[in-house]
Amino acid sequence: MLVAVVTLACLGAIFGIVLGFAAKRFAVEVDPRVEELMKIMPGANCGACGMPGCAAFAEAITMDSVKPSACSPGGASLYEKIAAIMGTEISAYEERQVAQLLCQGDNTHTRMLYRYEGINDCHAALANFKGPKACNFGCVMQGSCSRVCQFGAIQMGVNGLPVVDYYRCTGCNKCVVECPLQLYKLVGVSHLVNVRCVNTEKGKDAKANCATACIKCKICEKNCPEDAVHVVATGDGTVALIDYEKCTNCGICAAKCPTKSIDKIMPLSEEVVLEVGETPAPGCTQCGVCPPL
Amino acid sequence: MKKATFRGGIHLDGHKELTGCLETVVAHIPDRLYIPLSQHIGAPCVPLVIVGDRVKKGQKIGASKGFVSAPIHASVSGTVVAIELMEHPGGSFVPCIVIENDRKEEWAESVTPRSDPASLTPDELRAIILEAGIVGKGGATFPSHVKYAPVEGKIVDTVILNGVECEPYLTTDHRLMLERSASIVAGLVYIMRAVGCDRGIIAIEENKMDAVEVMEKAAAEAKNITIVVLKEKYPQGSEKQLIYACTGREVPVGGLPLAVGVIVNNVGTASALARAVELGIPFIGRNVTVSGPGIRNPANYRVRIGTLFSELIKQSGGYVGEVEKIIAGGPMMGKTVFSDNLPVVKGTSGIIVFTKAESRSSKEFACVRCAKCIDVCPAFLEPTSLVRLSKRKAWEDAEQADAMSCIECSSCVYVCPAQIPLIQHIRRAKQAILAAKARPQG
Amino acid sequence: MTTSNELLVVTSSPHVHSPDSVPNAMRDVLIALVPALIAGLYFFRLPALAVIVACVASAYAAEIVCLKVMKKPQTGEVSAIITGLLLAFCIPPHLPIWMAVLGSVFSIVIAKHLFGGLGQNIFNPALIGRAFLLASFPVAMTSWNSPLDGMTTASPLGIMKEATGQALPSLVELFLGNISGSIGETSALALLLGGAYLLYRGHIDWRIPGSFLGTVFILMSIAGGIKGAGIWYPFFHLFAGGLLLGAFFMATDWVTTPVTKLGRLVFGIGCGSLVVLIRLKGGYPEGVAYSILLMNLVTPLIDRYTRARVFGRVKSHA
Amino acid sequence: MNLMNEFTKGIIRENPLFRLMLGCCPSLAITTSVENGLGMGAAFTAVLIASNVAISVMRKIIPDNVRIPVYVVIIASFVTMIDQLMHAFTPALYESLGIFIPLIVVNCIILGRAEAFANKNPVIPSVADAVGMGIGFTLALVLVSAFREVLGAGTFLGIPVLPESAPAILMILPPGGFITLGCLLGLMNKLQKKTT
Amino acid sequence: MQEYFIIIISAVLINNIVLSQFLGICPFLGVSKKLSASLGMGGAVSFVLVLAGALTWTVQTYILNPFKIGYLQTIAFILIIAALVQFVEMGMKKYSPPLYKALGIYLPLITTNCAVLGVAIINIQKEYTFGKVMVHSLSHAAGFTLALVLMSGIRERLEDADIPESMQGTPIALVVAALMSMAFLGFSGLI
Repeated sequence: MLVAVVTLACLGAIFGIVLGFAAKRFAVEVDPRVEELMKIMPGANCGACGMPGCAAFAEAITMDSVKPSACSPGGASLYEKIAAIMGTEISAYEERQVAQLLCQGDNTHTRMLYRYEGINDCHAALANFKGPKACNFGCVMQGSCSRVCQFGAIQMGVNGLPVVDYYRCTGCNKCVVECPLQLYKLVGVSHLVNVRCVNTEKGKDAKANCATACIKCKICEKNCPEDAVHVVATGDGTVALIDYEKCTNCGICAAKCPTKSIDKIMPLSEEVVLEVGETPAPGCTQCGVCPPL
Repeated sequence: MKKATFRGGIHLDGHKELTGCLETVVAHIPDRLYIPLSQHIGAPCVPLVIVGDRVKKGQKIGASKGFVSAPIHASVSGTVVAIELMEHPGGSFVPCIVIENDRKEEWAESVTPRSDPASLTPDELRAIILEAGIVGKGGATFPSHVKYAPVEGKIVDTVILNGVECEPYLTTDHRLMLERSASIVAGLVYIMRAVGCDRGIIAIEENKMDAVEVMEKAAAEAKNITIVVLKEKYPQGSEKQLIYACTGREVPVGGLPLAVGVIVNNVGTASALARAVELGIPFIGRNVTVSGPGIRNPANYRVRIGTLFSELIKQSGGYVGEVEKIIAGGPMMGKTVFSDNLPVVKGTSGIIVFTKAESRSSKEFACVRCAKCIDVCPAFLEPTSLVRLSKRKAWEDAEQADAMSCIECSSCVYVCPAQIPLIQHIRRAKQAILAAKARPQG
Repeated sequence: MTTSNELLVVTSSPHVHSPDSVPNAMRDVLIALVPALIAGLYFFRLPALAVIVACVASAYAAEIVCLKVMKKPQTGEVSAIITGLLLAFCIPPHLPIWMAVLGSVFSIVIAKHLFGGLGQNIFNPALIGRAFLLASFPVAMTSWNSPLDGMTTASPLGIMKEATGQALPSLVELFLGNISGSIGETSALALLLGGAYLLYRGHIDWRIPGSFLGTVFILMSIAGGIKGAGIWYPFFHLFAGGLLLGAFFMATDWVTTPVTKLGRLVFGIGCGSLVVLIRLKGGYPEGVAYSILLMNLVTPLIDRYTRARVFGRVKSHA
Repeated sequence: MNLMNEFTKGIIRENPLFRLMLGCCPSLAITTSVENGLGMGAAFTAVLIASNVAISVMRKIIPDNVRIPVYVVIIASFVTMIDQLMHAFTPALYESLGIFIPLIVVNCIILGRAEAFANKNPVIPSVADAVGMGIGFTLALVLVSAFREVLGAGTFLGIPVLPESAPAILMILPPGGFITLGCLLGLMNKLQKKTT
Repeated sequence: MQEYFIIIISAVLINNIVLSQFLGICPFLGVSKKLSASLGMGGAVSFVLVLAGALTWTVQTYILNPFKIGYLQTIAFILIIAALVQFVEMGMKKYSPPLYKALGIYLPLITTNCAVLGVAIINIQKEYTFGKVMVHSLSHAAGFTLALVLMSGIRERLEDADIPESMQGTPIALVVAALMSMAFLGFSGLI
């Protein structure tokens, strides 16, 4: 009995000493806050924050090299937790943003130049005459955005255009980066009225190619009670643009727009019923951001 | 005799009999010509004329901007009626100068024959080549004067004229060698002088033995020029593969032929260059093969730059069958266009029309790892691995796997039994790698 | 503009394609298997026919069901039939039908479709089927009947391994196929014909069968020399025990073998060495199936380390 | 209510084998017969309960930085006891489980529960947790071994259920273990997707 | 000599520690996604395995056996291994952070890696001499690394495969392991 106790005690002591020594020799500094932060990360490793993963994001926060609000999947609740761990007061949380496609020219609206055969990749399709559409500004409809969306928020619709499910969208910015024509814009969820065309050609040319293009008629400009929408110069031409500082979501411009290139989207609650079925979204990481259905 | 060649590559059905034995026809000059401001690799031209200006044949109407660029010239005399955006065989939309032909064929004053072309210095030769807007006629349309410009520390010891024409259907170079052999040899001599080397090679594939004979006769007088007969294999005409076949040298990854002391030019370029040096005529015309199963009477034409495809097709008796594809260039590397309402440019070597019957079935299977793409790749790449990386958007890994070394010869797609458009995936990867490089660091 | 009203097609080059296609290649493999099929049916008659039909039918049915369950489009190619046929070729002609069906389904479901179907499997499905049957039903899988008369007997390699005292068949009998053994592996002549056809059609690379058979021949010559057995010994090993079937039809399977040329040589040499090792030192008399499976296992690594030098990646002059 | 929750979670929702992928080694090695599965499950559950109780009791006095070695020693002690007990009372089972009894020490589940649960909770919930996890693991073992025994040996708990020529011996060989567990896991994934 | 050879062949090929003994499954499944990581893991396990083999044998032979306290085997061995692993972990963290990152949570898991303890116990059970213990441990380590490397090669290829969704990850890895172990059956009877 005694032997057993002594043996084990000796073994324990020897290893204890060796390890204690080794711990000193091999010590590596780790910020304890990183571990704390890691525990509250959504863990989707989606890269929405611009970092290669949640661990990198946590590290970046402690080094102050990234905004804590950059994690869209985490949303406001994560933001508060981060603030608690970091022990700092961080400025008010920004509004949730969703991606919106700035083109409505599906294959019923827009004239086609040719039939494209090849890989489903917007960049590849663009290499031939800027895509199969006669309009050189619009979506090329090969679905690159839908494939980069980790949250299954972008599906290709029946008429060729991708459809954003605003409920699943976390505003992670992936589609914005992916789209070769920069047709995605992150829009605050309170901004319900949007110009969904970026064609800067002259009205006549734009209309010849697409039935739902901005034709620079300025009817929106004339009818806006708040002076919030203007046809402004961008690129080589002009296009209508809304000043969200002034816009009150009245939707008059959308109603008056002859080509319906200004769109008033439905309130989000209705959208859910329409778009989200029973099954969870493909790619759902169950990060808990989605509001309960 | 064992013919020189490269490793990899494929054997293609040439379909050259359609036009190979037909004398080149001078095409009817249309009433309107559309001359794109960008017909070469590099910076587009700035127009020197405005709507309403009268221009003469051979007059410079677009000035080159930047070092890698070449001027453009009016190919007929007439009036500028518009400058408008047009479909371009390169797969984009390019502003074109539209000239209403007055049918007077009045030459510009600058076009004068030179009395003593043999006494020109290399610098003078290069200046003439630049002014004449000479670019590579093989399809890549690289401005020739840039190619000949001396580079510090590099010595050119060989000039290779590319008369391989390995693309199916195309026979313009073949016909040119038969019909204009003297001017090709003269052009080669000027190029050799411009770059200061004394070894010239004219490379011809074994399926054009008549051209070999003619060229041998033409080159008999000239010193240091040899005719090399190469095996019939695609892509024998690709620059790097051609250099390897002729000299046994491998152009290093990411390097130019200059790195191994070689300059490669198309035979057509040499011929155009000779005309420019001797007669002062700039690059305003070229030979074009109009062929393919969708064309009633295939033929080779001598065409003015700016002639619409539709004009040439009309002269060939129009379409037969249900037309599905119009290809500018050869069927292996050429680009499809969406209409025939676009002009012939300096790089247009052929117009090939395919009907529904020739369109390959697009039923794609999963890759079965047959490795045929790897066996035929003349750059010794693994196309199938690159495709996997490209699909996964692993651009950095793709770069590591030498995606940039792909010469886009499309041999891999040709042999792929699963009908995977490998080359498009690889091109996508190359595009993304270049984009990543162009982005500022940090 | 053009004669039809439809829009033109714009695609990426090339615009011509070789007549090669996956279904065509599969069809050629089937054609190449016909001589061995005829030989097998001639020597083993009705039982062989039953096993073959069972394997092929169940493999194809399993394929269709798998595609349906996984909601993938039916490809319409016949790779499953080839798998079924190859499996039938390497099992004894008198195997109970239900075992054959089980092996066949196992091949298709576990070895092929769990991995994503055509082109994505790691192991040769037919060989997995055989290994499964051999490990599961060792008695049934190793009881052989001699051809034509159907008497129970040992396979030529079994006779050699166990030294049962039975007379070894002559080389000529081996070559023509009048021996006991699996359905498809008896006739060396038929297999050589099929292999030659595949080589002629360019569907297989000579490197794998060449290096595989070469390695076995050389090593067995040495082993025979040590035993003092004479020149018939390596030939005996070449013609017996499904080596030719494996070398021409299974080791050359596109999907599960290396894609590089050098890799294929390595693969063949590896297979050959393993066959010799297993036959001379191991527990099984024939060993072809296991050697190929083991090399399938190494294939990703072979591919990785035998990549060709890219054109222009010359040894730097500096 | 809460206690019930701690108890049931280990059986299905957080089943150690199928959901948490812990304890793979024994579940592959000893599942050649249902009897082995049951025996292993019982031994395992016993150790788990004992160690959870011990650790939960001592959780306040164990210094944080050496807690893992301490847990290991505690677990190892209980394993040694079980080992001796089984050697004495169930020699046949002891023989067939062999090396995998001492290897309970390194079963990730036990250490995992100690770390994740017992050192944060009082004794009673810890017991509930241990019993739940133990039953969950035992059920999983029995499920795997039932498949293997029936298909591979044609018996269930030693009673023949299949004709003599039918069983595929492969299933009780090592590959059979991998394949059963792999397919069961796939099946569980599929079921889980359907239910949520 | 012959004996050593048999030990090697048996440990690496026939009774491969992962594929037929089912020891070390967790790291085998967890760290076999990338070739580089699996090499690192193989290296780390080999190192621990061999050292642990030597230490445990020494402790058993010179402490436990003379004092007749063989029943403390499990406790003593696990202590030795735990200390060793911690030591290796700290060393790796210091000198090769990328490797440390890649192996992540699996390093501490070597402690609870049954391969290490299992081999140590087998060493004693078979009553090997010290030389044989070393060869045996080393061969098992080699077998483990071999299985891991083969697996990672395959898994890198499977990354692009169109595997049914519910089979992705561990389930398909287990199926691969099954087929691997089936192929390894070919080695049975080699000695």
